[in-house]
Amino acid sequence: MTAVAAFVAWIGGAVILVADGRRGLALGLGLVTAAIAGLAFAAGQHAAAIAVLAGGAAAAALRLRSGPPGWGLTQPGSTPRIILAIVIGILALYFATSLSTGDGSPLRFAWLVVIALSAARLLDCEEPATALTAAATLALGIGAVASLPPAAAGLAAAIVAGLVAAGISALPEVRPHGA
Amino acid sequence: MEPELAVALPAAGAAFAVALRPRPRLALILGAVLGAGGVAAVLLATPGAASNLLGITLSLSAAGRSMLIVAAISLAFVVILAPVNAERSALLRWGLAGLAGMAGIAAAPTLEVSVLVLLALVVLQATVEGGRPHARRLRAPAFAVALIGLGLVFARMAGPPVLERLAAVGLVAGLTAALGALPYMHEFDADERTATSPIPWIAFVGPVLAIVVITRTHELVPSAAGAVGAMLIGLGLLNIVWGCVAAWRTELPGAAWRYSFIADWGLAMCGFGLGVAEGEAGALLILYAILLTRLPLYLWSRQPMRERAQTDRPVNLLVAAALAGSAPFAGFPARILLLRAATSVFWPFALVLAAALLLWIPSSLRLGRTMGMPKGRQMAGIAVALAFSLALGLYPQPLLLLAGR
Amino acid sequence: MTPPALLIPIVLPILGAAIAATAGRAGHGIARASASLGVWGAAVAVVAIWLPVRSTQEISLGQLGFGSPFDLRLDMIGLVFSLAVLIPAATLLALQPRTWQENTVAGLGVAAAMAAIEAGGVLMTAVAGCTAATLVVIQLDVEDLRAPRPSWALLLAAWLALAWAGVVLQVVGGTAVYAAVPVSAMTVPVFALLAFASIFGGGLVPWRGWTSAIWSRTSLRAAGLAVATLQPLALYLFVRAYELGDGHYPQSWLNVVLAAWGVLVAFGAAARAQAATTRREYMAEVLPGLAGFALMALAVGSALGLIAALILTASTAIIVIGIALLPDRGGAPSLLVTAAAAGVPPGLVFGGRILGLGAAIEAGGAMGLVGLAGVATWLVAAAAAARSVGLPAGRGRSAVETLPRVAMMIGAAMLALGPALALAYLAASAAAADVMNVPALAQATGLGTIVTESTVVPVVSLLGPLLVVGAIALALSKRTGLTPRTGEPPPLFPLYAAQAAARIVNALRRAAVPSEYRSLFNPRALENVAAGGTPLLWLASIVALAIAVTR
Amino acid sequence: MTQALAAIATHALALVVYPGGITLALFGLAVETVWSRLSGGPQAMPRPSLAHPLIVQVAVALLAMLAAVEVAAPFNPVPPAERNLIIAAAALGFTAWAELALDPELVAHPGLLLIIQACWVLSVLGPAIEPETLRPQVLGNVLVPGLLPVKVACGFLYLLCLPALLRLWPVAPRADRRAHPRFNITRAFVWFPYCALFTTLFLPPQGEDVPGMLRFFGVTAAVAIVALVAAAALARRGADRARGLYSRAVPPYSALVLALVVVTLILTR
Repeated sequence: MTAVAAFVAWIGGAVILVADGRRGLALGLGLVTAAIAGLAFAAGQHAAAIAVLAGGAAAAALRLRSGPPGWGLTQPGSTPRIILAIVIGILALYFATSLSTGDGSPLRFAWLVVIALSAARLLDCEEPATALTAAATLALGIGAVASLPPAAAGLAAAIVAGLVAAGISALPEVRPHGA
Repeated sequence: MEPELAVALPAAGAAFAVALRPRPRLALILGAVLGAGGVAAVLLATPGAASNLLGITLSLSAAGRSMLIVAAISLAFVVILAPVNAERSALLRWGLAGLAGMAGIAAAPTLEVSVLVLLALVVLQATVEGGRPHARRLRAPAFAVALIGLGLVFARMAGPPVLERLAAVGLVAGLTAALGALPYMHEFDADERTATSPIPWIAFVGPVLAIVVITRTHELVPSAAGAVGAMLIGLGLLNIVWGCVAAWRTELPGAAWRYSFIADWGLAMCGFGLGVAEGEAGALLILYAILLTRLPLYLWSRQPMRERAQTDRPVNLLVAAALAGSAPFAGFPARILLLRAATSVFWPFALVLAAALLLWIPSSLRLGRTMGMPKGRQMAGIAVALAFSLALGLYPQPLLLLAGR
Repeated sequence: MTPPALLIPIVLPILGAAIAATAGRAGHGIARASASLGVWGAAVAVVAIWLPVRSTQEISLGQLGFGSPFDLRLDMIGLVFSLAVLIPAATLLALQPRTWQENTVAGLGVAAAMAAIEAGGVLMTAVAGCTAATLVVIQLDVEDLRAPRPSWALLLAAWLALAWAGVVLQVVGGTAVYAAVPVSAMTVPVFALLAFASIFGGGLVPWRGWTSAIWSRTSLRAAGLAVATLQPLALYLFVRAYELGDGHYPQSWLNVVLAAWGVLVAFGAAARAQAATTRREYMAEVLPGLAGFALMALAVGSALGLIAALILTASTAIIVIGIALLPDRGGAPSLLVTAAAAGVPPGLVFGGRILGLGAAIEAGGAMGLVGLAGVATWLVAAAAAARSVGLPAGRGRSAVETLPRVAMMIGAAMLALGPALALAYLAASAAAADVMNVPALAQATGLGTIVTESTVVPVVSLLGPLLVVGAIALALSKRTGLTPRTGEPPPLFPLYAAQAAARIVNALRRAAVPSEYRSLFNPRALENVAAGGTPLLWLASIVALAIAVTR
Repeated sequence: MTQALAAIATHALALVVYPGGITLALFGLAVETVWSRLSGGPQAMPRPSLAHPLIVQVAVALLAMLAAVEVAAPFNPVPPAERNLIIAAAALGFTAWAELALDPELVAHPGLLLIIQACWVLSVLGPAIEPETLRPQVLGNVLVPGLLPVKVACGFLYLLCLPALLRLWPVAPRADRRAHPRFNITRAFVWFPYCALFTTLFLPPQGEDVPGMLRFFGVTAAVAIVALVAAAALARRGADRARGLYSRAVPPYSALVLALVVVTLILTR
């Protein structure tokens, strides 16, 4: 179950990295939300799972409001991003399973891929909607790190993460006004 | 409940100021009252005492509390003696938002929550209309959040010591990126409004963030303290040299100011990296000086810079002296503390540091000239900034005691 | 007097400066009066505080926050150096017109110098000294921005070095308070830092340092005050070094090296002076030369040397006034000031040099050789002074800031004060006792004679009649030869070393990356990469950091 | 008080009468007359105005008086303990520069003179470094075998420098176009201190009696004669040779003397 959730998290993050359209971005965000909520459920943090789910779902839904239309999943020039997503996945797998010890490898993998993929997306985007989606994903990822074992912040961190993620998606798009 | 109020009241003040934009005077009054309430809450808060009013444990450390107080003083002083072309209510709006965020960062129970608050601030700032594209403005600070996040992930992993070191890399690099120091400098447009430029990160929010990140890093990865210190010192020296030389040689005066902040941060990073009390005290003094002197002076230099007015009157030279860290201004005791820390840790480093300290002079002379021929409110502001620097330089004890040093 | 009175000599000049800043806009006269009265008040206060008690007074006002307590102390050494700073500063502030900004900055600078002297520890001296240096630079820039002034970086480096010496003392010995530092903490590195601070802070260098260069400014108002403030502070540090080392420097070879450096400083000044092309250029070298001799005497390491150094420092403080008030043209004022500064008998400078050089030769060994070099240098300086009589005036100064009669009186007084050498010796030996053990022989000197290890100098009985006979004879004499001569006298010897050094410096200044290699190092491109928000650079940096800390 | 007045009176006497003022003037005028005859200059002494002397003459006389009281002349009212070598050296050194300042026509080749003066300072103070004393008569009394080489070398150097310091060399000042050297009153004042200082430094002190006094003045006169003879020899060889000697021979020799002083210092420690 947790392994599947972790895989879904990677898929979600990869979609965010690859997608350029609002639907694709919302899908990625949704997948990441589901994965993190699932992992929280699996860890017994039900309230945290709900908070993340609520915040993430709201963020995904709000994402559908703005941004470039469509899915934008296979835009020209997306191949390097696909490769990057795979590389990040492999590296995260190495760190989560080989280098680190103890239980909870899927959890660690999920943390790493969500944060790394959203960071990668932040570095390679010009669209406000894409950047905001990546930022919301990042919030969920950090919230997951805080709310799941062995961290102690628990529910509070999850609520803050959910609120931040939803709030980010709710913000209007901004265009530069010139110097 | 002081920590909660310290976050909520400035946040409410900022919200009111946004909501009352069409009526700037009312916005200013309400914002000021609520902001003052927030500062009162910070003042009344007992360092280290936890409050759990909202189901989340909040507490302010002595250092964080002192930095919040100094930031609030800086904000009040900048708003009261606002540069002629700046709108006071706008300054207060963004200042209060920043102050609320800083209080949140400082009071948060874990670094993860602090980072989430930082992310919220980052996105909020990027949402304001600015000269640069939104995604670009978001890029560097959000990347910083991601780096800190990765650092936190590595810190939570059990395994070989290399993981703790990787965590240290994430946390230190993340902090550097959040500040916009080298090698993670944010894109900078000298003509951009201060509120939407990278300056608030390096000059306003940065000090509190640095205290929180560094304190938490020592708790999270205690065995990587050496690596953290080494990285901070390495990056610090890099920023000192680059910041000073670039501030001296770069073409645009606005960029020169930005580099000067970077150079100061380099010094502060060295102080934190040394890992001894004197070094930290020196770093804190540098940060206080950034908030109380360099940032206000930067704000008052913007108008003369636009008018390309450069002079060498006594006041320009005094400003140069204050910026250069010459006695009797704040930089000098900070440098004494850093030299002491470096001497007690590894004296050759003190030699390097002492040599590096001289790099401030040429750039400071240049920056002093950018103040133009100050008059009226600008002159008063500069005088107050210099007075703050002088007070810090001659008698830093009260603020250092406030910070628990 | 209660110990808080120790604050008065610092506060009064600040008060004067504050009045100059506030009321000075109404008229420069008010600023001038308030600034000079503030400094005169400080001078009076210092004496009034010390006289009733005639022993060291201390006050501790708690911690300042950077590891230094706010301790003030006034001992006899402090008194001597305070007056060496305050009297010339007060006189120049009173006699020369200045803008209110200049008066304000000058007053503050003097207050800072006083704080440096009254400071109870090395760190506070560093802070106050750096403040004084900063204010001197500002004062010089306010007067004339484009005119030569000391390098701010160099002055800051000097005072930072002293601060570093202070923190080393704290780390090694637990304290940097002069009276409490354990002797073992005063090591060679600490002394080296202190010497660096002193040498570069006071411009005590054999080459043409700032103390000479600032004399090429059009106006010499700020220059006089700069030297009057900073040069005594530099020598003061070397005096306090004796206190830190319980009357000694950490190694005896340091005394020899420092004394040799002092002679080199004096020789450098004398060599440049003898090649001067104008009288102004000559005058520029007088004060560095005096400081060099004072440094040499100070470094001898004996009580006599220290006493001689204190006498020379005090003499220099008076001569500064004369030089700063002297017009560039020749005549009796110029001749008298030049003669007094050159150490013509029976002047006070003559007496000081006799004692200092005598101390060096009596010390024997390498120090004796240094003393020998010192005597030779003195004669070079005398030759330069003689040649300067025939030099053309130079660029000329505004008549408003010169007072030839006052300068002439100062010169004459300095020549006539020779018989008072024994009095100066008594005062200086009391001061020297604050930092080193003064042998009973030196203390037992009467009012008329000075007893050294090998001789007795009959100051009053020898120099007194000489003065009287000389005064009568000079009064009767025919004054010829004092008029400026046509044609510039050639230098006594060419300055090959200075010419070579100038060539090297020029070559270095002109050095540039050859055009064909400029594309390899493009600062603007580098800046664009670093500051352009380049993700690739960020990622590379992370990888580099990760590799660095995980290796 | 009485003691102080007595001390002032004796020092004044020393300065004005013996061995200062009058003594040095008489000695100097005598030697200068001899030199004037030897060099073919004016036979009669010019008559300086005693009521209004030239300022340069006053200055040089005062300095010479100060130097003269430091010598170990028998019956010198200044007690032996109160004599100081540096005062003598400085005062004598200043005489040349007083002339340059007040009457530059008197000084030929001041640069070369400065070099010679530096060499002379070495010859005066070199023997004082190892004994660590500034009393001139103590140095004269030093007969320690280890220090004798330095003393002899310095003595020779002193004599070598003397003709140049007294401006007896055939090098005329640029402004002075006279065929024969003039009767130099200013120089007359410095004959005695220069020669007596040599006697004091390099020969054992004489007794405080008339024979001792005769011996002292005899030796001092002999030194003056040596200087006159050397000067006459130099005059015969011409200005160029004289300049060559003082610029190419004396400084290297001084360097050797300095090396000898240093070596002696090292060997005796």
